[in-house]
Amino acid sequence: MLSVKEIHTYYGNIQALKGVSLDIEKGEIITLIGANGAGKSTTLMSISGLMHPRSGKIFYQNMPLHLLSPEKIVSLGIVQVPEGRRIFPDFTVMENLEMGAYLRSDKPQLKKDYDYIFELFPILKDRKRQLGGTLSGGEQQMLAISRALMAKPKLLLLDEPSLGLAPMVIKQIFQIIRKINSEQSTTILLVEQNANLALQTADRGYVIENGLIIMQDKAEKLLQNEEVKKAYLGIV
Amino acid sequence: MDLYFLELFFSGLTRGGIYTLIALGYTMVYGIIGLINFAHGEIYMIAAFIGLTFAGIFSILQFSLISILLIAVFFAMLFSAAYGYTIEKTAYKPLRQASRLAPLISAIGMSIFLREYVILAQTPDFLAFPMLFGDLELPEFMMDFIQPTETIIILVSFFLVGILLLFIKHTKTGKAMRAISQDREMAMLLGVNSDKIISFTFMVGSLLAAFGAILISAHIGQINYNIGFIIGIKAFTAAVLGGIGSIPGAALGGLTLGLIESFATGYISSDYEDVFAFGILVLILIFKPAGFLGKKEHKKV
Amino acid sequence: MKLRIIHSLIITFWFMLLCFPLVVLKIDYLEKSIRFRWINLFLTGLCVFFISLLWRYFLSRRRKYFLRLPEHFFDLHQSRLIRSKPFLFIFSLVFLSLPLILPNYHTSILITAMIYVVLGLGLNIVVGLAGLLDLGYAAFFAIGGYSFALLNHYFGFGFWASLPIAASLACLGGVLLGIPVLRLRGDYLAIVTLGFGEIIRLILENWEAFTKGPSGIPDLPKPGLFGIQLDFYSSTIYLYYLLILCMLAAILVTKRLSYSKTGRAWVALREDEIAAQSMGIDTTKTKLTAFGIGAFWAGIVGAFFASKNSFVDPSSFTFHESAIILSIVVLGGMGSILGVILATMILVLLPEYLRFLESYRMLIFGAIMVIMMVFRPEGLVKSVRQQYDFKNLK
Amino acid sequence: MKLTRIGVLILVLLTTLFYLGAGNAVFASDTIKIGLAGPFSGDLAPYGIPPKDTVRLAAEVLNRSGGLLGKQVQILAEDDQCKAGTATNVASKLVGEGVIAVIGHICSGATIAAMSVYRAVKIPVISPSATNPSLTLENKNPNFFRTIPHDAAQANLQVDFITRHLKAKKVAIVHDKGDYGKGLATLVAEGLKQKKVEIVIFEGITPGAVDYSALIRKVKHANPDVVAFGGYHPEGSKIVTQARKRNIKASFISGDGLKDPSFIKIGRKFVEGYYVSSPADISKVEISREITRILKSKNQKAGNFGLQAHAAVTAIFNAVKKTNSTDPEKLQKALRSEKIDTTLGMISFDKNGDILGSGFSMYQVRDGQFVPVKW
Amino acid sequence: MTNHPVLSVHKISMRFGGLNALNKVSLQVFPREIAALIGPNGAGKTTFFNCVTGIYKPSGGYIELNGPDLRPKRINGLKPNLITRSGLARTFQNIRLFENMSVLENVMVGCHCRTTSNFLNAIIQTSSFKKEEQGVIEKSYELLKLVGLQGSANLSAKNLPYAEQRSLEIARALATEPRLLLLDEPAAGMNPQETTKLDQLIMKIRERFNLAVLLIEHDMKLVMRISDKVFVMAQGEKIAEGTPGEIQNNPRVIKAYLGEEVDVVS
Repeated sequence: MLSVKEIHTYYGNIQALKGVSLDIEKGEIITLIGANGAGKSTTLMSISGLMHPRSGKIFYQNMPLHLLSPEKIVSLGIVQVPEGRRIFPDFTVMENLEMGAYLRSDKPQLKKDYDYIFELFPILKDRKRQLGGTLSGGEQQMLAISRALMAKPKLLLLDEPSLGLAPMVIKQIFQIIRKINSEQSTTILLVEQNANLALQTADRGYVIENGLIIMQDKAEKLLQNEEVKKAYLGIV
Repeated sequence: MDLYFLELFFSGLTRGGIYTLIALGYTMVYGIIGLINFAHGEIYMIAAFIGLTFAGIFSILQFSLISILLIAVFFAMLFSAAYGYTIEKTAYKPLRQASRLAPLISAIGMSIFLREYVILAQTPDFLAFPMLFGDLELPEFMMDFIQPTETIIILVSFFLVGILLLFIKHTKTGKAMRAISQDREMAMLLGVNSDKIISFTFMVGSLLAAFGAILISAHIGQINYNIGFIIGIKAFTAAVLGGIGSIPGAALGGLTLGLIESFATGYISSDYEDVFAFGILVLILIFKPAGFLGKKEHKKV
Repeated sequence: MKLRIIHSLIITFWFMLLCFPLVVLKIDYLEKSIRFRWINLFLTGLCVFFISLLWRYFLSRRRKYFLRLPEHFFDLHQSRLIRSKPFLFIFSLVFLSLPLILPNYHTSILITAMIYVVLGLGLNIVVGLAGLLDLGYAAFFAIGGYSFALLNHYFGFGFWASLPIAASLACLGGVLLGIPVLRLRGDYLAIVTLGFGEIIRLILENWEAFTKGPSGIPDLPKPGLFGIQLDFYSSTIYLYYLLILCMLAAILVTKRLSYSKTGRAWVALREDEIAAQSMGIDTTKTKLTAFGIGAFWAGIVGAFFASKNSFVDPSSFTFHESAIILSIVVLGGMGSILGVILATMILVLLPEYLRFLESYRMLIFGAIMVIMMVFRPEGLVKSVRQQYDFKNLK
Repeated sequence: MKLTRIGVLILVLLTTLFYLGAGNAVFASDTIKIGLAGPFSGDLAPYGIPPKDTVRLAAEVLNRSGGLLGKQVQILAEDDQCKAGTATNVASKLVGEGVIAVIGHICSGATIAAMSVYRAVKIPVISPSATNPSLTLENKNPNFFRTIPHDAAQANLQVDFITRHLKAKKVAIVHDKGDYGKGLATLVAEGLKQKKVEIVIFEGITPGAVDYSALIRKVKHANPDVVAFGGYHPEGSKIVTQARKRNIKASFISGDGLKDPSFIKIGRKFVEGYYVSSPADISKVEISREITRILKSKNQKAGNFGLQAHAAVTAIFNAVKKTNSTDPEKLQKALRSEKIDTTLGMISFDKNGDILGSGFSMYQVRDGQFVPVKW
Repeated sequence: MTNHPVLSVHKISMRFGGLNALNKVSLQVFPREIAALIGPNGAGKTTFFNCVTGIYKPSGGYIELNGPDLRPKRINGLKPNLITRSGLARTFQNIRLFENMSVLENVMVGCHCRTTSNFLNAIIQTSSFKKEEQGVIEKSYELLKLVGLQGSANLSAKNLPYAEQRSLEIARALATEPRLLLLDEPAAGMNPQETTKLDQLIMKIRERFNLAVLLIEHDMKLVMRISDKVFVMAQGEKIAEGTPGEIQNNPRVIKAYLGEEVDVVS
C-alpha cells in the first residue's frame, strides 16, 4: 500500500533521516518505535508531505507521493494525527471535526460519520460546543483521532497518541485504535515511544534509531526481543 | 444627551467604520501569515481610482446614480481583489520561508511602487469623485447630528463586518482561514491548501478596502494617489489596538480610534488629534501588550 | 523554454488586464471625456513579458542557491580582493580625494549617503543586532537635528557645542522609549515605535511657539574649524571629511561593541530571548543599551544633517524616512556593517543617480526594493560574526 | 568563489555608475542652462509638475525663435521632493552643472535650505511659490526673487476684507499644519487680533485624514461669521463641502492655494460664494491665456504655480537678453531694474526681490468661476 | 556540610488555566549529587525546570538555592538572569543555542554574568576590558575542550551535529559557573556511544567543578548508571524518590513510567 524507499530528510543542515525504508500492507497496524529524536516524527512528516525528502522516494499505491503537496496527499486518504495532538484551540469540538472533513463534500455520509464518531467517543458529543483548547489531554487526543477519521483515511498516521495521558485513557485510546482498524479496515502507522503498548497493538514493528531503521519484525517477536527491551525499556 | 456629544460620537463612528474596513485587511493578513501588509493602504487607493474610472464611464453614459454606485463598487472590488492577489503572489509568496522582516521591506517597496504607478498611469492631482449617494434625506431630528452619507457608511461597515464574521464563522473557507491562523501545518495536514487560502485572504481584505474606498470617496468627493497612506497607518494602528489577528478586535480598534480622534478634536484640539490617537495606542499597549482582544503569546520553552 | 514563454504570456495577459483601467483609460467625467491610451498597454505588456521571463528564471535559480550555497553567495567579506591591503589603500585614497576631484554636488550627496550609513549603523544595533523592530527611528534623527537647531536658535550654541547635547538627548529619548515598550514583542513593538516617531514629528509640527512649527528653523551654522572662516565649498568638503570620521567612528564603535559582552548579549537576545535570560543576561538593561546607543548615532548625524542643510523642518523626519533606514538595514543584511554601506549605496545613491529617469525614478526605486527582497531575502551581505582568535592559547 | 566575484563585479559596476554620473557634469556644452527644482514625485508632486511643464514650454518657444545669446536654452529639472535634505543636494547639483539661474524651489522649507547653496554662488533664484516672508524680508538672500507675493501681503488683504467688507465679529481659523497654510493662517490671526476681532477657533487639520467632520462640528458650534482656511485646494474643498452639508452659513475665505480650477471642479456647488485672495486677475492677460491653451492641448495644466513659474523664467530670459551676459551679479541687477511683460502682466521686483505689479485681489466663486470682488 | 541541600524546593505548584501542571512538588538536591528527574512525557518535568529557573512563576510553594555563603536564598519570583547569577544553570529540552553565533561565542555568552566590564570599556578598549575579554575567550575555550568541541570552535552553532549541540549547551551552561546544573534531556537524540560519552562528561563535570546535577532524562540506562538519586514524577506530582535500584523495583513507577501492559485485545 505504502512503501517508503531510502528517504533522507534534513532540517536545514541537520540530517534527521538517513535512509529510512518502510513497507505497509493494506489493513495492517504497523508501529515505528524509537527514542526521542530518533526520526519517528520526521518520517511521518515526510510521508504527509510537510517535509520533502532530499533524496529517496515514497510510493502510495504505486503513486509517487514525495512530489505531492500535503493537501493532495490528504485527498488520497493519508491522514496524520500529529504529535501533541494540535487541536485548533479556538475552534469548538464540532468545528475541529468539521475541519477534519474539509475535503469532503458527501453530506449524507458525513452525518453518519459524525454519529459514528460520537458513538466511538461519547464524551465528545457532550463537549460539542466546548473550545478545543479547554479540553483535557485525553479528550484532545480523542478529538484529534476523530478529526482525522472525519477525513475518511485509508491510511492513518498516528504520532505518539499516548503522550502525556493517564493510563486509563491510554488504554481506551488504544482500544479505539484497534477498533478503527478492524471496523473501518483502516491501515494504521503508529509511532510510539511506549514500546510495550505499541507492540501489543501492532501487527508488525520497525525500530528506528538515529534516522535509521535498525530492526523490523512481527510485533510479538519484537516484544520478546531482549535487545529491544534493553534499548527502549531501559530495564531488563 | 448633549447634541454636540452625539455629533462627535457619530462622526467618530463614521471614521471608525472606515478604519475598521481597512483594518480588517491588515488583521486578516497578519492573522494568517504574520505579515504587516504595508501595501494595503495602496490597494484602498487603487480601488478608489478604479471606482472613479468606471463611475466616470457610466456617468458619461448617463446611468442613474444608484446603478453607477453599484457598478463602481463592483469593479473596484473585482480589480482590487485582483491587485491584492497579484501583489501577494509577486512580493510576498516568494518570501514565505524568509525571515519576518524581508516581506515587510518588500511591502514597503510595493507601497512606493503602487503610488508611483498611479501617478504615472493617471495623475498626481486630486480628482473629483462623483457624489454617488445623491441628496439623501434623513428625518429632521437626525440631521442635527448625523448626515445621510455618514449613516450609510456606518451601516454598511457594520453590515460588512457582520457578513465577514458570519463568513469566517460558518463557511468552509472561513474555517480554513481561521484554522490556518491557529496552526498552519495542522490545517495543511487536514487537506487545506494554504497557498490558496492565503491568496483568498488577501483578496477578501482587498475587497473590503475597495468597499471602504468607494464609500469614503463618494462621501468626501475627491481622491488622489496619496489617500491610502494616512488611512493605512491609522487602520493598521486600529488593528493593533484591537489585537492584531482578531476580526472583532479590528472592529473594536477601528471604532475606538475613530471615537478617540473625534472626541480629541471636539473637546481638545485637532492639532493634536493624531498625537492622541498614537498616545492612547502606546498607553493601551503598555497595559495590555496584545491589544484589546489579542491573544497573549505563551512563552514556549 | 517554450513552457516558460507561454507562462510569461499568460502573466503578461493578466497584468494587461489588471492595468487596463488605470493605464489605458483616462476619464474626466465632468468634461465627459474618455481617452484611450493603447500605446501604454502595449508598453506595459512588453515590459511585463520580459520581466516575468527574467523573474521566473532567476526565481528558479534562487531556489538552487538557497539550497546549495546559502552562506557564500555574495559574501563580500570573503573576497580576498576586498580584504587585500592595496585595494583598501587605493579605495580609501580615492574615497578621500573624491571631494577634491568631483563637483560639489557629489560631495553633497556623498555626505547625505554617509549620514544614512551612520543612521543605518545605529538602527542596525537595534534591529540587526538586538532584534528589536523599530519603525520610528527617524524620531531620534529628529531629536538630534532639532536639539542642534533649537540650541543654536535660542542660545546661539555652535555646532560643536550642540553636538554632544544633541547626541545625549537622542540617547535619552531612546532609553525613555525603551522603558515602556520593554514588555512588547515583535510587531507590537513595531507599531509603538511607529507611533512614537509620529508623535515626535507631530509635536515638532504643532508646538509652534518653541519649534517654529512647519516652517522649520533656518540659518543654522556649519561646523566651525578652529575659528577659520570657510566659504561654501570648503565648508562642504570639511563636512565631508567630518562625516567620514563620524562614519568610521560609528563603524569602529559598532564593531567593538558587537564583539564585546554587550554585543554578544544583543545577539543572544535576538537569537533566543529565553535562552539569553537563562545565561544570566539582563534583558531590560540589554534592550535599553541597544535603544540608547542606536538613538545616540541618530542624534549625532541629526545634528550633522541640520548643519548640512542649514535648516530643519518636521517634514524631513516622516515615517518614510524611518522606512528607508529600516530598509537599509534589512536590505544590507541584518547585523552586517558592510551590508549597511552597500544598501545605502543602493537606496540613497541610486535614486540620485537615477535622476535621468525623471518620473520613473521612484517607481523603479520601489520595484528595486521588492526585487532585492525577493531574490535576496537575507540581505545583500550575510552577516558572519567575526571569529575570535584562540589559536595562540595553550 | 565564482559567486564572490559576482559581488565584486557589482561593486565595480556601482563605482562605474558613480563615475559616469560624475562625468555628466564635466561635459562642456554649448547651451545656456537654467535650473528648475521642485517636487516631481512624492506627496507634493502636483505642485511641482505644472511649473516644470510651463518652464519647459517657455524654453521650447524661446529655442524655436533662436534661443538666448545665440545658444539654445536647456532646462535642468531636478526633483527635491520638497525635502530640505534633498533640496540642498539638488541645489549643489544644479550649481555644479553650471546653471545661470534657478526657478524654484516650490516649497518654502526646501527653498530656505537650498538658498544656503545658491547664496554662495550668487546665481539668481526665482521661486514661483515660496511665500514664506523671511525669504525676502530678512535681507539674507540678495539673489532671491519671487513671482508670488509673500504671505504677509496676502494676509493683510484678507484681514482687511474680513473686517471691512465682511464685517465679521467672530472668525474661525483653520489651517493644514503645513508651512504655507499655517504660516498664512498665523499671519491672518495676528492681523485680526490687532483689529480686535474674536478668534473662536485656531486649529490645524491633518491633510489626507479620512474626513474633517469632527472639526466641522466644532466650527459649527463656535458659530463664526467667517471661516478662514490656510492651505491648499484639496483640503479647502473638503472642508467647505462638509461644512455646507452641515449647514454652516459662515463665509469662507482662503489664500491663493485654493485658486485652482480643480477647486471648483471638485467642490462643485459647495464652493459657491467662497472668497479667495489671489494675485491680481491674469485671466485677461493674453500670454497667460495662450499658455493655458497650449498646456491644455498637451494635456498639461498650469496648476497653482505654473503661470508664476512661466513669469519667473521669462524674467530670467529677459535679464539675459538685456545684459547680454550670464553673469550672476549683472542678472540680479537687471532683474531688479527691468519691467517685464509676463503671464502675470507687467511685473518687476523690488529691492528685496518681491514681485511688484502683481498685487492681491479678492475673488469669489460665482457660477463655477472665480470672479473679482469689488469692495 | 552535606546536610545543606544546594537546592530545596518546597511544595511548588503551577497551574495553567485549569490544568494543574505541578502539584506540590518538593525535592532536595545536595552538593556533588547527581540526581535524575524521570517520568512519562507530560508529567511536568520541564515545567518544574521552568519554575526553578524563573521562566514561570510558580503559583504556590517556594524554592531556595544555597548561596556561596551556604545560606539558603529564596529564588522564586526572581528573574531568570538573577537566578542564573545565583548559581543555577540549565540546558533546554529542544536545544536553544544562539544559532548564528559561533560555537565559542555561545560559550562566551554564558560568561556574561561573571564579567564586570560595561559597554564604555568596550568602546575605549581599556586594558581591563581586553584582559577580561581574553580571560573569557580562554575560559570558553577550556570549556569547549572539556566537552570535546575545541575543533569546532569557529563553526556556526547551527551547523553542529545534534549530539554536539547538546554538549555545547552544557558547556554554555557551565560558563555561568553554576553550583547546580539542570540538564533537560541531555541524551535525547544521541546514539549509545554518544550517550556513553555524555555520562562520562557529566561525571567529569561534577569532579571538576564540584557541582550538583539535576537531570531530566528518558534514557533509563543513562539514568541508572550515573544518578545517585532518582525522583519520579507523573501527572504533575512526585510519586517516588530513591536510589536507582529502589526506583527500578517500585511497582508504581513501573506502571506509571513504562506504560501499563494494557490488555488491548479485550
